[in-house]
Amino acid sequence: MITTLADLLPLLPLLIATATTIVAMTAIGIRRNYALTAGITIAGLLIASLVAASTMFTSNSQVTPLLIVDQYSLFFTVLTCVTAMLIAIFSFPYLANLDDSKEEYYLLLGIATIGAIVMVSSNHFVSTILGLETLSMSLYGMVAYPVHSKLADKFPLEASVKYLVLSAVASGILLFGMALIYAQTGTLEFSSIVNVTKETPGLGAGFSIVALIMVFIGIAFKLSLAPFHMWTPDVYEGSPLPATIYLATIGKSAMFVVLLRLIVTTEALSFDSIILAISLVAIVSILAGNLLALLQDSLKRILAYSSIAHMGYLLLALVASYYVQGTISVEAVTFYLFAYMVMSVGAFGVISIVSSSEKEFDDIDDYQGLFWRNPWLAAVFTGMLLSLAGIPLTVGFIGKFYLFFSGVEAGLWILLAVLIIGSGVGLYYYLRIVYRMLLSPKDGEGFNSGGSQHIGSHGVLAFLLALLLILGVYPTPLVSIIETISLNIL
Amino acid sequence: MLDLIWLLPSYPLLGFLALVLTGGRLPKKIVAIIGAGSVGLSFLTAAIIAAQFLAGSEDYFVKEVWAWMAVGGFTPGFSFYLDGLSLVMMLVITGVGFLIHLYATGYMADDPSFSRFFSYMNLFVAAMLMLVLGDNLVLLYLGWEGVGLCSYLLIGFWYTNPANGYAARKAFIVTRVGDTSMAIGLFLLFAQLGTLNIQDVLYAAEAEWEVGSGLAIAAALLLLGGAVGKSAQLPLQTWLPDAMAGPTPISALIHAATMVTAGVYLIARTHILFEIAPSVQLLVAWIGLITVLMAGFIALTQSDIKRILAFSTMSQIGYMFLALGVGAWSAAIFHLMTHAFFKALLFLASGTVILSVHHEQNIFKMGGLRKKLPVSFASFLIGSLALTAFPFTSGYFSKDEILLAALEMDGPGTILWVGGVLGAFLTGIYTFRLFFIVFFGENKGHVPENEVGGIHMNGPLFLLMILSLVGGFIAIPVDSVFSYGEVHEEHHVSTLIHGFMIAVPLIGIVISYLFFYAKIFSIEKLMSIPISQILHRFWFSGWGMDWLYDRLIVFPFLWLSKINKADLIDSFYAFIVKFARASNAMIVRTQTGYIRWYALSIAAGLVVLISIGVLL
Amino acid sequence: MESIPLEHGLILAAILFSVGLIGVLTRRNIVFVLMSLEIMLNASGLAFIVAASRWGHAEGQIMFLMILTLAAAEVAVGLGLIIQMFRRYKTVDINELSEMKG
Amino acid sequence: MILVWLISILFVGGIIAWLSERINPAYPRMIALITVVLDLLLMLSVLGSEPNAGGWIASVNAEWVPRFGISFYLAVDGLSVLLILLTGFLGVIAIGSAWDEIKERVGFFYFNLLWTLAGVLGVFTALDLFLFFFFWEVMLIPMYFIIAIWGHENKNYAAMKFFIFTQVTGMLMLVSILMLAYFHLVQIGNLSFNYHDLLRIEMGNQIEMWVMLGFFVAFTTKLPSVPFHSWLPDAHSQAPTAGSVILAGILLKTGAYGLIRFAVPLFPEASLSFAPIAMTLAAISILYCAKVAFAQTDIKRLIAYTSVSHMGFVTLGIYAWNEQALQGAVMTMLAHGLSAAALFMLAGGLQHRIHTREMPDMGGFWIKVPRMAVVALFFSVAALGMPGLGNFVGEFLALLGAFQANITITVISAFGLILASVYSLWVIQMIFHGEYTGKKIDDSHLTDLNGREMFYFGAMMVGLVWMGMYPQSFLNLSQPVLVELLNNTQSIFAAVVQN
Repeated sequence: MITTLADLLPLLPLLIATATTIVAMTAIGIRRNYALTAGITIAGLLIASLVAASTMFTSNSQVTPLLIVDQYSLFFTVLTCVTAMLIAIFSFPYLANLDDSKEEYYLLLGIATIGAIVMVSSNHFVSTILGLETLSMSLYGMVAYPVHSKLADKFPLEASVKYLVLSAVASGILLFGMALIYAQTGTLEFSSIVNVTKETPGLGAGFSIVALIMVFIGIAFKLSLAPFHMWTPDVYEGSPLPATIYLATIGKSAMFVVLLRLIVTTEALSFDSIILAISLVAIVSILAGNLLALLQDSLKRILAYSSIAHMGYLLLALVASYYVQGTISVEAVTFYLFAYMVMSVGAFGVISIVSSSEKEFDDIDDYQGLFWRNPWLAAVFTGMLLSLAGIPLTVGFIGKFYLFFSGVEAGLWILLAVLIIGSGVGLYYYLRIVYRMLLSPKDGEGFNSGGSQHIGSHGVLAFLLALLLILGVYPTPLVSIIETISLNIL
Repeated sequence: MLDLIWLLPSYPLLGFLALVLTGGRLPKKIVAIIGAGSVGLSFLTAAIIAAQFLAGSEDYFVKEVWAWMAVGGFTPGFSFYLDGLSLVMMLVITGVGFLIHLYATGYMADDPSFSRFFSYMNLFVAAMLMLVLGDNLVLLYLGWEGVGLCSYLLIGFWYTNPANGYAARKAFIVTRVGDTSMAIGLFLLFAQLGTLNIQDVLYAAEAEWEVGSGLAIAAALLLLGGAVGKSAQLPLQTWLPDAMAGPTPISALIHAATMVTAGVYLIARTHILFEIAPSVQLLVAWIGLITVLMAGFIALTQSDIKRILAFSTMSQIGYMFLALGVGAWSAAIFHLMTHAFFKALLFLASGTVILSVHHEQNIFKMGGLRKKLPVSFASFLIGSLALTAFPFTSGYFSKDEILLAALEMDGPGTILWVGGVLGAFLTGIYTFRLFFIVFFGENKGHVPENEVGGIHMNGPLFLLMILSLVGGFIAIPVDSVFSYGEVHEEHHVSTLIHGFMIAVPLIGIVISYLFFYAKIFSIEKLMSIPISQILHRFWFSGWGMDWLYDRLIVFPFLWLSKINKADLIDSFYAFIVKFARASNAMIVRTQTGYIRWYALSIAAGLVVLISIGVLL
Repeated sequence: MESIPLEHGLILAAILFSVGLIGVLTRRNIVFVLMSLEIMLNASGLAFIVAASRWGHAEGQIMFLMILTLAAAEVAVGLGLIIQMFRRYKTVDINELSEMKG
Repeated sequence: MILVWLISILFVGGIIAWLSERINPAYPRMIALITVVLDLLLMLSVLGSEPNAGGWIASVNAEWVPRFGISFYLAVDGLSVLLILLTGFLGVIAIGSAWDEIKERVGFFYFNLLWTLAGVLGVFTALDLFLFFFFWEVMLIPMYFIIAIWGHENKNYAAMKFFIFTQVTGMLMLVSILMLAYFHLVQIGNLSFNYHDLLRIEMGNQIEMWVMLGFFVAFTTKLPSVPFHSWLPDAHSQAPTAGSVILAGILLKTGAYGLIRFAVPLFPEASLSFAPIAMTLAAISILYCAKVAFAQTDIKRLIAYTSVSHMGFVTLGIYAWNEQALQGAVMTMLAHGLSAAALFMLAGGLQHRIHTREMPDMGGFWIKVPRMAVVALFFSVAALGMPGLGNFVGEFLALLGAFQANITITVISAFGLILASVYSLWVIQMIFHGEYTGKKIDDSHLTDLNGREMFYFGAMMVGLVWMGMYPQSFLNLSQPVLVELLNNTQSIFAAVVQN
């Protein structure tokens, strides 16, 4: 198979992202300039996302056996690039005062984004691993980035080691699972696996199941699904905030897209035991995530635990996809991922705005009275938290609505019940933060001003809040886009 | 003119509104004019209407003022129904009511809440008129609850004393028990008969229900429940004596002349229901009789002047119930009217006494007041005579009718008669016990300087004295109301029995005379016998009914409330919260921070999931 | 040619994998932990090789090469972190890294 | 279109009120008042329109999320209009009660107040079930803020409890709504959340019961009814006065409205077989909460429990499902809206003056604040069901109707009338009667009601007397709606009874 230049055209976003990184690297090599590096990265990601968006409805092609560039992958390419860009904007003021060379951070960010784009376009185990490891490697670096800083706490190191070791274990399991699948089917393409899982020759159905479960576990680790979730709070807490945001958003969405494609194309759910295993993981994740967050005082940990629960919610739609006619479950996953990205970036973004690499304001006490000290940030944060809780007027509600809908259509009553219980528990800790912000400010505690005055970061928050509210009230545009692109998955 | 019947309750209602809205800022004189004047106007209107009605040939007259509500066949209106029965009631209420209002302008003259007092009084009269004039049971119920409310407000009029508040609440709540029963009765009647218009209900009930049918019995019983509550009959009688905490004119108006007889009115009004439920009707008689006797015995032992009168009221209403029970409808209403006269007289006179001796109510701290308080003395004399049915006083005629009707009844009639006569005997004793102790002998407490009076206090007393004396000669126009079913023949009773009936109360008076005036019998000696001590204590406490109800109902309720103040159901949710917190505490401990432990959990998850995959 | 049965190869890989996993679980020295990770990853690589031999494809071997690279990168980053750790903690005991918890 | 205006005026007014605080802290309340009065006038203008064939006075319908067949469908009939008017009226009253009480963060307060009202209006007018749910949840958030920011000592707990109770049960309702939509998809072939479409759905008995329960639990939590009532006493005792007014006066009514509009008509068969249980719960609510109310010493808690007790009559009436009972339920909703709101305002007024809600610390206030005493007496008497006032009409009709449906439960419930008098009079005794000592309180601010307060209370009194003496003006509005609902379910009931 000969790859022509025309074939590469659909890969343009990926290529632009790569080029961006290379340009940035070269720029650093010529002369260190923090603002320039950041600017190049942001601009490059913007261009990548614009290109991806403009080609979104026109291209649908398999580029090499490894990558598929269809509407769905392009949608997530856009989402990834935009999110990465927003994170880069947040990173700028955050790292501005780091007492170490800080330009390379943007290289890591760019490379991680490349990995994520590969992942969302992957329908082959090789590209999955390739993307995943590119992403992870960069993330190790991002997590540990301020490790040399004298001012920063020692947590980045601990976080990075934890993430690295455990992630390697998970990668091992994932790879082993892939090897087993390969042994069973002789192929690494998602779409070719389907015939074999159906007919279960050779080594027997049990073998396939074990293989699929191992793959699932490898992915579940990255998605921080219980009981593979334990690294999440520690790594989130220890990482510098922009890295946390990256981990929590792009790290999750890219992985979930892979999981979705894998599960849907291989029809792995036709095995009862796989459904059972995934359902169990979903239930445990929802309950454990919410319960763990219940009395937390560290906002980063709260959001970490809540992300465990949210990934559990998403599994519900994933399971539903097996039972439901049509694309509704895929749409549910897609929409919820989108909503989750918006609200996670927003929520972490607020924390990141008031923090910097020297001092992170992570404790719930720091936010007491924020409503009166800085109404703008408090309003954004409240919006994001309420959205995470699934309250109307926010995009999170529409996401929840999707989940409920696919759950109802699939008749997953137990999972729905757990979802309701989990959401109920979840309300408590989200509202707890909101309430603290509503209280009268304590003197001499927390950050004084509104944190960074960097216009870009506030602009990002405004953008996210607008997105949150507009799509919460009138989701139709996004709904129809997602309806269209979800056809690609099936 | 008959069309203007709606003016009757309107005057006092307007008076009420005027007094409430001005909020006590009016001078007392104007308050008095509004307060008493509005009822006076009502009385005038009532008199004119009555004259016109009696002159006409119609048996009844209906006037709908406006349709209250119309909900799927349930169409009570604000409509007034006038016939002989409501005519008598309306005249008694406005007439006696006016006199008492007049009296009260003097009695309450020094009270700082003069205006509040009259506003309540006016509201009461308005409600009472609604009660007797309403042509449907819902409007009647409106009046019924309205008078209950006013009774509550007026008993607790002097609110600074918690005891008064207690008495007021007790009165309201105990009667409300009855009211609820009545309300259920209304639901039943509507469910079965499809209307609550009184005449339609009676007509339909008679047409649809057989005599003695279960529904008729249930309906009659439920209405009876309301009646015993309002009229302080067994078993809901306990509130009345405590109700004496209110100002004395209240006791005269509400707790003697009008409101407490509402139960009698209700039963008389719906007498056809009771006729098709003979067992319930008989129950009415028995309740009446037992109340007569119980209250009589209690009255023997009381020392508070108003409580004695209260128990006598209870007892006299018992007679009315007895009359209703034996089917002597008009006799019951007749007694209701005469009782209104003489009991109002007695209460008002006792008011003068109490005021004159500076709010002393214990009769044993009075004595020898004959000379100092001549008007009261005269009033008490006449009132007591009428109460004991002394021949040719008003009470004589009405009570006589009742006892004769009981005697002529088949079956248990004789027993009822004997009981009634025994009651009359007790009446003689306790009435004159009070009379002799208060007005004769020597004074043991305050010596009054002079009798409180004045024309607006004494005037009503004189008028009521006259009415108590000659009221028995008034012929009440209720024949057309009770034309159905009442025994209307001359009484065939031998002179001997009749004489016996007249004599018995007189014997009572004589015994009282011997004990308390002549002191030939010694009360101390009687009280030294253990059995009479026990009886005394027992009767003094009202047969221990309060004690019993406290233990059966009040205390358990209070106890239940107290232990469940925090709401048991809430603790279920509190448990959920606790459970969640405990789970959190437990599960948080898994987040140890050790990488090896985390890896272990991954490995464990791997093993578990693979086992699930392989085993299933 | 008598080939080694697929099952045998896979079982060997599984055993190696378990050895690696157990190593991760039991070793406190972070260097040994990294080594155990290597064993796990290489066990997966072995499984790929075995599977590839069943199908006669090159894909499995390509995967193995990728895994090698991956493991090398991972170790590189890991060792970097270990150096940092040793500077700060003066120890390579992995249990020291447990400040964040709860 | 007028309906959209009704709601959006409040949304916009809220934002303006919030922003205006920067100019002058006195502006927000004025803007809020003007907004709500304007809204009230608009509502009154709705009354003038003639209903169309289906009984709908005004409606607006636009596509919203076509993917799910969701439309922006608002419509009002007589029943909605009654409740909308109540909302507007109590909205004005609530602003009045907050006028002097709220001194901090005024702009945000009125923002929340107006947004709550907007949410409630949405609930009363939405005929698309998704939209209904949307508004159902929307009204929670500002209410949460009102309690959590301007509440009293234990506001966090109360606000949280309020929110979680309503949210969790709301999710159950969401599941039920989705079930309905799904059934529509299966049976008719497309997704729809339109009320009229969903009325046509047929479900199996078993499923219908479960789906109905989702609605029932959500509505009876809001209503509230035993055993989902325990958020209410906390929310009420902690909320600022205006919050309590809105909560008791309007928010609780959304639950009742939901039962009448959705729970029964959508699931007639399940409701019929469930009615005995619902009525039993109602009876338990009436008696149990009356008893618990009596035991309270915190006046607001007490009133809150009495609200639960009174709402029991509403449930009772609704599940008796005949004209008298339904009209009774509607009248109880309206009358309780006024009487409970007034009682909470009194309690709030007292707390504002003497900084305590503990009744044992009070007593003998009549002498100090006679006007307040009279007003309190009036509303207590109204609450205990005095004929001539609105509450009586409601409760009497509800019981009258319920008696035809279930004698035993009605008779038991009727005892609530007795208990109502027990606690009502106890309140009067504890606060206003007795000797005034003033020892346990700081009575320096214990002043009688001022003119503005008297105006509000007077308006509510007039309302209650109107409802009590000539309820027909209200009954006429709801009558055609209720008769229509009854007719629609009649045939189904008949079929069930035959089987």
